[in-house]
Amino acid sequence: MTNATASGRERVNYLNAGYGVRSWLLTTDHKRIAILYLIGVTVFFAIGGLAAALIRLELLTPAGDVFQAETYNKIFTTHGVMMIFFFMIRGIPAVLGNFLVPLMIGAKDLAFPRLNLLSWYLYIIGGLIALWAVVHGGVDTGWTFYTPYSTVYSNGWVVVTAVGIFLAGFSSILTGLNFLVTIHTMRAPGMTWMRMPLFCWGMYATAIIQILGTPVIAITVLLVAAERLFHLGIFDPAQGGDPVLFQHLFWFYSHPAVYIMILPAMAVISELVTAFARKPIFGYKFIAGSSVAIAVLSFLVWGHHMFVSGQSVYAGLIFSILSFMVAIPSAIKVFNWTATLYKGSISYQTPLLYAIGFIGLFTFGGLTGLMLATLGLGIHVHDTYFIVAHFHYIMVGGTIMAYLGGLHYWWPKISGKMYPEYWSRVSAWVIFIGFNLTFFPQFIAGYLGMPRRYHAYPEEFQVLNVMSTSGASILGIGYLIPLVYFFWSMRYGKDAVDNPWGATGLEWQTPSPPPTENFPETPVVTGKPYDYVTAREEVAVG
Amino acid sequence: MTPLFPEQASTFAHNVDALYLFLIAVTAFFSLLIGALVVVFAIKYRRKATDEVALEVHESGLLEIVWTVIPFGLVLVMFFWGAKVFFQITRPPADSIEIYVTAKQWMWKLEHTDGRREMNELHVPVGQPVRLTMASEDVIHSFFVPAFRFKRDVVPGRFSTAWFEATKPGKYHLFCAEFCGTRHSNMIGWIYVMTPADYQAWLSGGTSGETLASAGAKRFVEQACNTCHGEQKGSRGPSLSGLYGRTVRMQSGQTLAADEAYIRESIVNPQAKLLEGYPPIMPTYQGLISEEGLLQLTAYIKSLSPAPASGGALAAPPAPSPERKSTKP
Amino acid sequence: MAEGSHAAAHDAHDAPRELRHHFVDMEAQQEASALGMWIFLVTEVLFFGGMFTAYVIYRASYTRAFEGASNLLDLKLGAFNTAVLILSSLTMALAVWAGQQGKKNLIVLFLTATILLGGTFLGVKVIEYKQKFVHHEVPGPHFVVPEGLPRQSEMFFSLYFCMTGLHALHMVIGIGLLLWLIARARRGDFTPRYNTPVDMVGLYWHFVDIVWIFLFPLLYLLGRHTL
Amino acid sequence: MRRNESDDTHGHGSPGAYFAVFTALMVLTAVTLWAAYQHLGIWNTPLALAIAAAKAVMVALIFMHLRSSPKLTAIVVATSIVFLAFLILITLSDYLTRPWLPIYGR
Repeated sequence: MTNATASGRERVNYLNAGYGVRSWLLTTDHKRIAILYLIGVTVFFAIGGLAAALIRLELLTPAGDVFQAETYNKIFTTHGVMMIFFFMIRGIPAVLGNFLVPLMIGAKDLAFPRLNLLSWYLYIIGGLIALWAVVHGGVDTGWTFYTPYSTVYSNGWVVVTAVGIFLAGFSSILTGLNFLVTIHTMRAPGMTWMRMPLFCWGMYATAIIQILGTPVIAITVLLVAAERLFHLGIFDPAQGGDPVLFQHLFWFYSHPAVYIMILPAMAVISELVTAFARKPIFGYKFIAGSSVAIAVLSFLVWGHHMFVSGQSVYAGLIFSILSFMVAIPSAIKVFNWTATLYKGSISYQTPLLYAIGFIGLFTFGGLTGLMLATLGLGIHVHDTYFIVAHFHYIMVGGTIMAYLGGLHYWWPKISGKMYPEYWSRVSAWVIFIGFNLTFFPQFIAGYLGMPRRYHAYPEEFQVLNVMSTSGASILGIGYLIPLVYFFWSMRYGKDAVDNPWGATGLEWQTPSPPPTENFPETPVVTGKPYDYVTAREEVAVG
Repeated sequence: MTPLFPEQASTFAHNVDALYLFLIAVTAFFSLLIGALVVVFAIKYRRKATDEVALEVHESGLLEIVWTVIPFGLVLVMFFWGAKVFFQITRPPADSIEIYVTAKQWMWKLEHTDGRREMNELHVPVGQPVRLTMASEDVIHSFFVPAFRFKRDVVPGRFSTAWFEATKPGKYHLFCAEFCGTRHSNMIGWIYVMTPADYQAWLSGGTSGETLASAGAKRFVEQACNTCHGEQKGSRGPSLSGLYGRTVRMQSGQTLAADEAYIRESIVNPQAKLLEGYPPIMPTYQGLISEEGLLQLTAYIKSLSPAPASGGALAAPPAPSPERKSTKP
Repeated sequence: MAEGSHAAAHDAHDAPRELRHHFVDMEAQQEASALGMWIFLVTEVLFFGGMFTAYVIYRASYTRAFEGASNLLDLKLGAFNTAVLILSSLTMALAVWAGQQGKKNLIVLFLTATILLGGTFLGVKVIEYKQKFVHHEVPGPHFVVPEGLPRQSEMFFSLYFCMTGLHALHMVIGIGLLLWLIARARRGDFTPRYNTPVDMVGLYWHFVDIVWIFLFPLLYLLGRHTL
Repeated sequence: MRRNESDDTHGHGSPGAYFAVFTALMVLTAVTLWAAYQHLGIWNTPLALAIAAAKAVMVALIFMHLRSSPKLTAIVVATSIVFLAFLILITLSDYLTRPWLPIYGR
């Protein structure tokens, strides 16, 4: 075993263990794969973000005067496909999860390191194929691929996109499988289930959804592709197929997929709140249990996407009540985070700003979700900008805030450098303000009746759209700032100490950045997590 | 400044808006509560010394129960209230004006029973329920009138039904809400809600063509439906007069309400639900009759049933052990 | 489940060469592999599950079309294939057993038998598919609605081809894995101590068998008694 | 939860058991073929599925060694079945309840 305790900068860590391209592209180190994912995820986010900018540009004026209608449709499809399948679903699990799960449970790596690398390649290849399809060929179906438009009427490269999504789905399955097996079999001595950090619980719950849901979208997109290629009729009403069946199969995955996006975010927030309040998390068991409850319940609510689709009204009733039920574990989490802050020792560093932003935006976004689950109201706001606003509050206000918060929090561990505190606070505020200015007006536009996926819209919605577009410009700048200073800090940032926040957790007990083997010696866990009182002496040293 | 609500122009609008306001109140209350607590805690308990550690606050099972039960109670209220409004929107009254809608990329065709056709425009009287029977010729569309607070997907391969009762004369947007292809955002139109007097004037102006039912009757003969579904005894198929609105009994022992969905299914997939006492000999007409033709045939078959008394007998769903009506002619 | 892993690090003495660095011992590694494989099979269940759902829905709507179309499948070939696949599961189980004994020649023998049986299955499948092509029973532009059947019989054949096609694809992948195993077995990789790959491929092969066990009655045996 | 190491059969099945299962599977295949030609009313398909399920259980328990696997494996298998049931049954519930609310009008 390498001697990783040699002091100073010359210490061998996972970053300087090898420099060649091969040492990165053929690595099986979960930390390096996390970096590979970070690069991939950032690129796809940038592409999706560019598409978002073009959408907002077009919607600045009511007339569809910037792009052709068809081009606009291709742009919003690009935005959806890139953001959902290649950024949101992968973002936190693939980057932070990959980096942290073994560290947090005291393992040397994930259970299947080569599979982990394979899943990155599948992700990148799938992403490039999908990118090629949406940019070169153009796909105009929206990310939802509703039949029979996608199977019979669209002229876009649906089949190629389907292949890309299938590969990304396979990659997502392999990541989830790896996490499940790792968490089950590779915990360090003494790391019992109830001593596991909440981040790992969140990843565990996420992995369950990835395993159980993703195969269904995989077969669904395959059927869509087969239908286009061979003129099968499984979803084609002309041959007796039912388009609503496609929606069932699609949402059986795609609703839980929303939780693939938000559960990891909640997992990050649980870590941030307790670290910056220096206080054990309030209601550990309830937060952990609610993650698993959400994972299971999320599979029972998909039909709330279909209230106006012509599904049976009784099915609508069942899906509505179950959708409300899934709100409860989410509420439990929010209350517990808030209670954790009570009598804490709260430090306003950037990660906490993001966490607080998350709690606020997620609470608001989640509550607006109740409006969508409410049958009588959901009918009116379905497929309007109200929906768009709601899920952006959850996805952007929730997941991206948490992702950035987590990235700031663990950046010292990942890179061994500190990010600039001043600029990071500025960016947190810019993002928060820009975000609200972008998406809050969309709630109003939606209730007023502006349908989504409109290339041109009636003039009465213009004021709200101008607000939204101006907010989006601010938001865009907000996202560029961290991109710049993270790069900057890799070269010029201050060296990070092992535990810059005085946080508990095994990942902070190993050097920053960690050695390839993660821990000089296999750690032994003796107590419950987030035990700041016991850890006080170490904090004083740190 | 833009308004915050669309106009309230249907009988649903007040109910939906009241529900919305209740949910806004809940949303605002909890958002502000959480927001205020977070801010207050963040200020009050800010870290004073770098090595400071919080004193442990013990977990409280009682608190966990409280904040599980309160949201649970609240969502139950939302559910039942929402379901009530939902049923108002999904169950049309029996005595409505009938409008037949055909959606196609990228236009709405709206037909009145007297054969009057409109394109992307619909004239209806105020204060009278209007029922839409909708079919799509290609992809999924969605009939959405914000001022009326309802929408309904128009799914190809079946009839979709919706209804509304306008309460205020005026001109309101009709949108397609489900993405339907390149010119999705051009698939918009207007609903003209008119006073009864204006509506009568509009009705009397212009010529109305052939009524839907008589167009359907022609198709009935064209497709030779009448050779089997005749009135005379010993026809190979059941007589269709008085079928619509009746509860019919299937070979499987099931009973069904003969509504538009049933009539349509019996044309395109006749083997799916076989009427008791008739062999499965009818061929499928799937792909052989256009959507418009199906609407006309349905209108014709409906016209063979006596008009119900308003709010009448038709609204009752099939009871578990229904009154046996003979399904034979 | 195991309470974490045992504390003892494996760096001490004779770490087996098959042991990957991040596992404590061979057992932990074997356990992780088995769990991983089972979880993978879960995803396979739901993968096929999407098509089973479509099957259930359409069969309920188009019962007569499905029964009529099912009777156009060649029951003899289907039953023969079922027997072949069950037999291949037996040889696969025996291969796994031989692997546990570390009996190199037996492993190769049983794996070869499994491949031959799998190949037989696929060969018969090709014959069946070819018949469908000849009779214009392949859904798509060249489909001709079989005489006396409702038009929706095309839906049955759509599902038939999707389901059996994906099943056959799994068989092809399985045969590829078996060839890889044979190469490794001949190299003498498998010992009583390390035979995880044989075990894992065995699980996969049996799973594919189980899928067919359900496909057979659902596709071939509908409404046979009504003839 | 680990298997006992020095078990004679490594905690797995033995060829004898495999042959027994194989025989049972072939017999059940014959039974299901026979049953398909009987007039059982609505019970033809349920019976065929029950036989298939029995065969699948045997393959899983003996060929796939589920019987001697850790309890976690059984939980994993059960989870897949439960969620498959969610997918099929909830979707089916939509289709089965669609005719419940007749939509009339005039």
